Amino acid sequence: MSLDLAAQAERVVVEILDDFRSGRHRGVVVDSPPGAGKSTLVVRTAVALASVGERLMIVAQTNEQVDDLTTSLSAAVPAGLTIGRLASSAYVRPARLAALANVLVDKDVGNLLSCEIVIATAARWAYVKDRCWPWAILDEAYQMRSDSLLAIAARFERALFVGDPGQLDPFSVVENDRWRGLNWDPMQSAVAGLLRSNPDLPVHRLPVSWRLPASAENVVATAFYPYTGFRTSAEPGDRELTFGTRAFGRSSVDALLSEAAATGWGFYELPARHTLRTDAEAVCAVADVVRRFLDRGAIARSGNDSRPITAQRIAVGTAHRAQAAAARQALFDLPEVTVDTANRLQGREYDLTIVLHPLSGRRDATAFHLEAGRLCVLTSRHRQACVVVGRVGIRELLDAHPSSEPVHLHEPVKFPDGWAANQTVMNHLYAHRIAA
Amino acid sequence: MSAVSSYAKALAVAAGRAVPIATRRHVYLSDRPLVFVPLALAGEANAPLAAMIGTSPHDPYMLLVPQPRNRDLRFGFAASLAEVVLAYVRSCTARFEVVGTDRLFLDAPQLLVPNAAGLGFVKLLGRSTRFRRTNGPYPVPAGVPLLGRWLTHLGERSEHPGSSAMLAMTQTLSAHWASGQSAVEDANLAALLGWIDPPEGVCGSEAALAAEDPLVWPPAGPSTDPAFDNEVLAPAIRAYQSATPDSPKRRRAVETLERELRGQMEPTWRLMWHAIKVLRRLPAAETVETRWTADRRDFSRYHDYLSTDGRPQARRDGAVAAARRLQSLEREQTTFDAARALDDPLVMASYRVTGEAFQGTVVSVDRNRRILSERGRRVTRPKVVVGTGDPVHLPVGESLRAPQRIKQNARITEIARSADGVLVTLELDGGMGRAAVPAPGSVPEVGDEITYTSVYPDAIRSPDLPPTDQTPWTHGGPPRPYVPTDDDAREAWE
Amino acid sequence: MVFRVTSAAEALERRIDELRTAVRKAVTAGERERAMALRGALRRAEREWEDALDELADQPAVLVPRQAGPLLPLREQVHQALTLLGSPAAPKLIIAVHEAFHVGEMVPARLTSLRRDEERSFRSSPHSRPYYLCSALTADLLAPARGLLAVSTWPMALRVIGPLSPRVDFLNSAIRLAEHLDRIPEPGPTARRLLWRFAANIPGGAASADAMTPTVVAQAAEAELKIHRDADRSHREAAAKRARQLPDVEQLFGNRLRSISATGT
Amino acid sequence: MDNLQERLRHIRGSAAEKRHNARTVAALTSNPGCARRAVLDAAGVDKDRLARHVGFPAKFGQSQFAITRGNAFEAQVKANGYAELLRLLRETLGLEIREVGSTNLEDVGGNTGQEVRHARSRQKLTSAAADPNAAATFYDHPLLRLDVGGSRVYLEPDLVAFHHDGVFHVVEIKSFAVIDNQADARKVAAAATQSAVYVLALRRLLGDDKVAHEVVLVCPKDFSNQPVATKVDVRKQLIVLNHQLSRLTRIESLVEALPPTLTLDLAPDDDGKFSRPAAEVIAALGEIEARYAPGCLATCEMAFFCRQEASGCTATLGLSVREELGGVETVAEALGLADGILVEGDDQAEVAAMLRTTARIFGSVAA
Repeated sequence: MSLDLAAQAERVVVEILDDFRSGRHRGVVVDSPPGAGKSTLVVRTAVALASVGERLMIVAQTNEQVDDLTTSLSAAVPAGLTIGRLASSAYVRPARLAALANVLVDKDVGNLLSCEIVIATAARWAYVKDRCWPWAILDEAYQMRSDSLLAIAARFERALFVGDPGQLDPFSVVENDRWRGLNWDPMQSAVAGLLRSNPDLPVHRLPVSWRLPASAENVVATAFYPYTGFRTSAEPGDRELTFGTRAFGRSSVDALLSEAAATGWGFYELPARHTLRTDAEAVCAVADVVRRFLDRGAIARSGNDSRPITAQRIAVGTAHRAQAAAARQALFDLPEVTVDTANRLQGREYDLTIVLHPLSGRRDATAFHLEAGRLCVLTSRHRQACVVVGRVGIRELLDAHPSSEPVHLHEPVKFPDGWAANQTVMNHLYAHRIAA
Repeated sequence: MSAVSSYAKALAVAAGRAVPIATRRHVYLSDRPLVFVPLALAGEANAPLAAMIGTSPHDPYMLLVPQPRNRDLRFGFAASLAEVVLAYVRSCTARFEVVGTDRLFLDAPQLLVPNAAGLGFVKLLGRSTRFRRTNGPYPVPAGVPLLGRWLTHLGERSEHPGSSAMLAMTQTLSAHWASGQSAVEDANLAALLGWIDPPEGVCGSEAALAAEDPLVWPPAGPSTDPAFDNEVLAPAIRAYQSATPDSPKRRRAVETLERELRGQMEPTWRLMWHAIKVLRRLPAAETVETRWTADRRDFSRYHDYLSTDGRPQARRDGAVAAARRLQSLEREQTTFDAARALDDPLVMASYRVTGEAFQGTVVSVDRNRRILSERGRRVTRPKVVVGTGDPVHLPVGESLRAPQRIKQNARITEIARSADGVLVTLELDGGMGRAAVPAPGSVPEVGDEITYTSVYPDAIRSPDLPPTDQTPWTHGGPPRPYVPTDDDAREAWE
Repeated sequence: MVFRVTSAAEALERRIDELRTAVRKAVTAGERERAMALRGALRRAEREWEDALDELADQPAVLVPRQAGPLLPLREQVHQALTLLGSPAAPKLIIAVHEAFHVGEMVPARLTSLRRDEERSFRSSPHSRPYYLCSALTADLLAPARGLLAVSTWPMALRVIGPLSPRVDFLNSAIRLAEHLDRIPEPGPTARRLLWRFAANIPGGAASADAMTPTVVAQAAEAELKIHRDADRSHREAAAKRARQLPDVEQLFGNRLRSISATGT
Repeated sequence: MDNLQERLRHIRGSAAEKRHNARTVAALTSNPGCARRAVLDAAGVDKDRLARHVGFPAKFGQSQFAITRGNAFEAQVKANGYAELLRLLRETLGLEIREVGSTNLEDVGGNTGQEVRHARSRQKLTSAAADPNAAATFYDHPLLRLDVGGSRVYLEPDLVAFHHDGVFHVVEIKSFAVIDNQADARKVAAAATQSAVYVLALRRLLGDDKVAHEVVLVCPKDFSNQPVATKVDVRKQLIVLNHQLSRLTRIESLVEALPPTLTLDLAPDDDGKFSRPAAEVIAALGEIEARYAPGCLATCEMAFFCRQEASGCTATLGLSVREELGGVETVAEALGLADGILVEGDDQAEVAAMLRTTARIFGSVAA
């Protein structure tokens, strides 16, 4: 990768740290495109503060995120510092945490006050009372809903909000427009609300994605980060996908694999048909592709480091839970392969992702299926290649989609537009399509 | 739309009449609901034109505004509406019980409007009247500001899932019946009832089609039929306008308006009571009473508030108010969805179709099974195996409940699929009494028909939020407390 | 006798209802011609009905007693209002001014026909009246400016409307209204409300209706006026020069036929 | 292309062409998948009259109260030298005090011909863009032009405001109320799309950078007549419009697919009565495929006809219902598969299974 990119990224990180630590602003926002070193930034900031004796709290959204952060923090903090992992009573401490000497796990925040760093989920923090930390870091802040920020805002004096604006918005089981247009609309994301109430807060952007291959830079940036964009650290040729074995015969799946290997993208196009969400044929195709990658002994090279792609390094992404369940069934013999919905794949990274296109086999698109964040998550988890499986007719579906979205006054327009993003991605995939 | 209700719609098309999607009535129906059929003048911001209102099908009050653009006439309308509504509210406060320290009225107002637009009309009418003053500049008749507060209260209450304080008839009906037409057309009360209870010898689709003819079935409002506006209303209003006050001409103009507008509202009025009759045929669901108690509690609380503080509701929710409201709405939504399913096998059916619940027969029971708990104590954990033909899409480890034994937790320990169905093994916990052996009847028996669902009302607690005057900087800081101003009272309504 | 009239009235009433329904049927079915014919019948029936009932009515409808006071002919009233405003104005404003300072109502419909009557009278016998209520002219084409009335005796430059003129005239009128309110002893609420409508739209005009004082309104208007005045004047005078070359009738009522050197601004 | 125009003229028949306007152009985005609507609009067919002739008149007439109110409100905010608008735009756009110049483009010296008006509007607007200092600020009812699928469409925004920074803003005046800063989201959406059409036309005339993507929406405030101005970002609407306009080229292929003799001529006789038998017209319409959805009822004159035509199809029950029924085309088929009367094709196996399960479970509890 080019050094100036690294330097540029480093410069931004330093600016962020200065901006935050200067105490000039109560809040500093950091937008991070996929794999741009969000967690690294969180850990680095935490260590920087903790090692000069500052006390801070860290907020993440899911227990898994919290445990991930705890693990990497525990490895990063200088000796003598301890990390307090605040948990709910239902929480069972995973093995990987049990091993860590400098991590205290407790239900009661009172027992963790000796820790320089206390970390917990937003939900857990909401039940901490009458304590206040001088510093806070909120991770995955775009997945957090504005009202849950309201519940914990009194716990800190100033905070660093880190997150990926391109990912899925938080949602609610309630449909109600009464708060539309209010700066503090509780249904919006924490960051969106924060910035509407505090428009002068500095917003930084991590400029470089360390995860995505060069082949993903253009399409992902134009589709999902239209006004900001980003660069990939990997340059053409930095990443390479090869196979230990040669193709068996001349099957379309092998054609797909070589397209993916050559370009980093593949669109496996099944014949047109209107199907249920759990389109057995499509699910089958997804499973076949996964298997073939493994059978062919796919090897991922990144820079000078080459490793065979194991099942753990492969993810299957879907829109609906039912689809994930069906795919898991189809891959029952490969439990190491991650099979999940976009919501749960947020923030994860793999060598290969195989995606069941949210619009595959549908007769019409709903806001859910068009949501830009969903497609963004699905098409930006990979280091090497992303293969999308879908049926003929998605483009026609998009073209025929009636745009009947209501417009609410004083509500900032959210970009990218899901429909437009889908168009962009589809046009891109079309150049990589292999007919099943 | 669930798989079941969609399938029911298909059945309705074939059957030529609506198909029930509920075996119970999931809303409360007062013995004397206040039925309200409002009309508004096209093109204006919620300008009342006329209304029929009352608690008995036979003697509705009729209110009208001969010149809806005239501010005073509008407030005149609001004033007479206030008389009716406030009297009704008062009538609900006759009897009360005392729960703990506070007073709980045994009755509460229930306002029934034809459709969702009707709900909107009530909310806006509340908004346009609650800030008024009966003194100072631009005074309005007594009762108007109070009307505004109550209408706003009912409007806000109606947003709470499971509340029956104010219902839109079309929504209530389509929650219990699937018609053979789309949701768009279901918004037409006459058409929807045409499917649910068509006249003798007419099939639903015909009845619905007839219902779309504004001459036969005038729109249920608040907006009127444009042709009526242009051909009847406009000339009538002009006649009123041009006639000199108190002249016979003007009296006749008013008579004409009254006759014509009555003609526009009466059919809907009859439909509303027809719909009520149809709904009464359904037995109330188990938890309806509980939810209505919540409505009564809220009503009692607000009634007390008015007698103490009584300032009008704010224009918009502040940050804390909004978050708090969202919390309770979400809580109520999940509870309501679950409760409906537990109360009503036909509602439960849609969860069975999606595999979140299943119905089957108990094939084996290990009644007195005891195991060591994490704390090392021996505890009773019976195991039952249920065989079902339903699709089961539940993971092992999921906790389920059976409607009949809602206190008893049942955790899935094993799922065995075979050609002739699914065998689900469940470990029971709780609801079996103190003794070492489960109390009689507390564990299902072999051969029992039983339903288990992953969707059940659970104690959802939500965290405390800061007090309003401590709204944090992230949400714009503490708002300025609302102080009524002359401008609120002035706000030209013309 | 009376009985016969009532029954007649009732018969008519029934017929009216039928006709109404018929009209709406036709409209809904989109049968325009039919609807039109039926409407005619309906209006006739309604008229008959009114008459029938008038006979019934114990006494004829009494007219509301108007406050006494000399009722000037319409053109005089309009002239009054325009003179007060001192610049070309639209009928709506003229009526508002009239109602603010004079008794008796002005009928908008008659106002629209007024300009045509004036033009006819001028064409038949030019310059026979002391003044005519004429058009304001657009500066570029010297065509009649939409819906603006002016007075023939005003200087041409005042009667042509350049790009800035609508605002300038608005501010001028505001000043003159304010001064007038100061002059007259007891300005009524209508008069104050009229001035408020101006003040509300002038920077620094008045904080609220109650806080408004004519002097401040005038000053605020003057302050903004300073910024536009010169540019507007040069526009108008240039245009006026061109306008004076028009035949008399067109100088008053504008040219619709050809466009004189339309220099876009 | 000429050939295409010829075909379209033949489809329209003897009737005068019904030109596009801002509303119909906006409607291109409301059901872009409908070939029938695409062809009828391209051919300039009077859909309202057609629908009446075949016995399914459109049901969205407008109340004169709404119309009167609309006109009155626009007149009011523009009255007295744009007094109210000026105050609002000084606040929302930060106009300077000196920016008050106005040009009324409703007519050209009494001439209201479209060509003349458009020429004048174009000349005024372009010269303003070229020389901001000499420019006026308000351009009242300019007549713009947009190429829609090869035909010229005239568009007339309520007002275009020119800001000293050299950018034009479309100002849309609507009479629906903004109450406590909220308004009917559908009406706002419609206004936004309509304004986006104007923005598009202006941008094609003056260049993208010259026309703001934020339009100013002026509505009555709360329950009063006082106007309030709100900026509305129409970038999304612009994306969709651009896309759908670029897709209009497909009309050619749509028309080619139709029988060459196809016409919707209603054959008016000497005294204007339509002599063509409805049955014939219906048959002709049947040749052009429609894509009915309940949403059409609110937006398309032909909707009631298409609904009738589509009766028995799952689409008439709503798109979500159709999906829940496995995307099966007709109700009969769905039910047939559900109770196993119909033999399913391999491609229907899953749908059939799902429907059977639903039927069984429903049957097991429904009395």
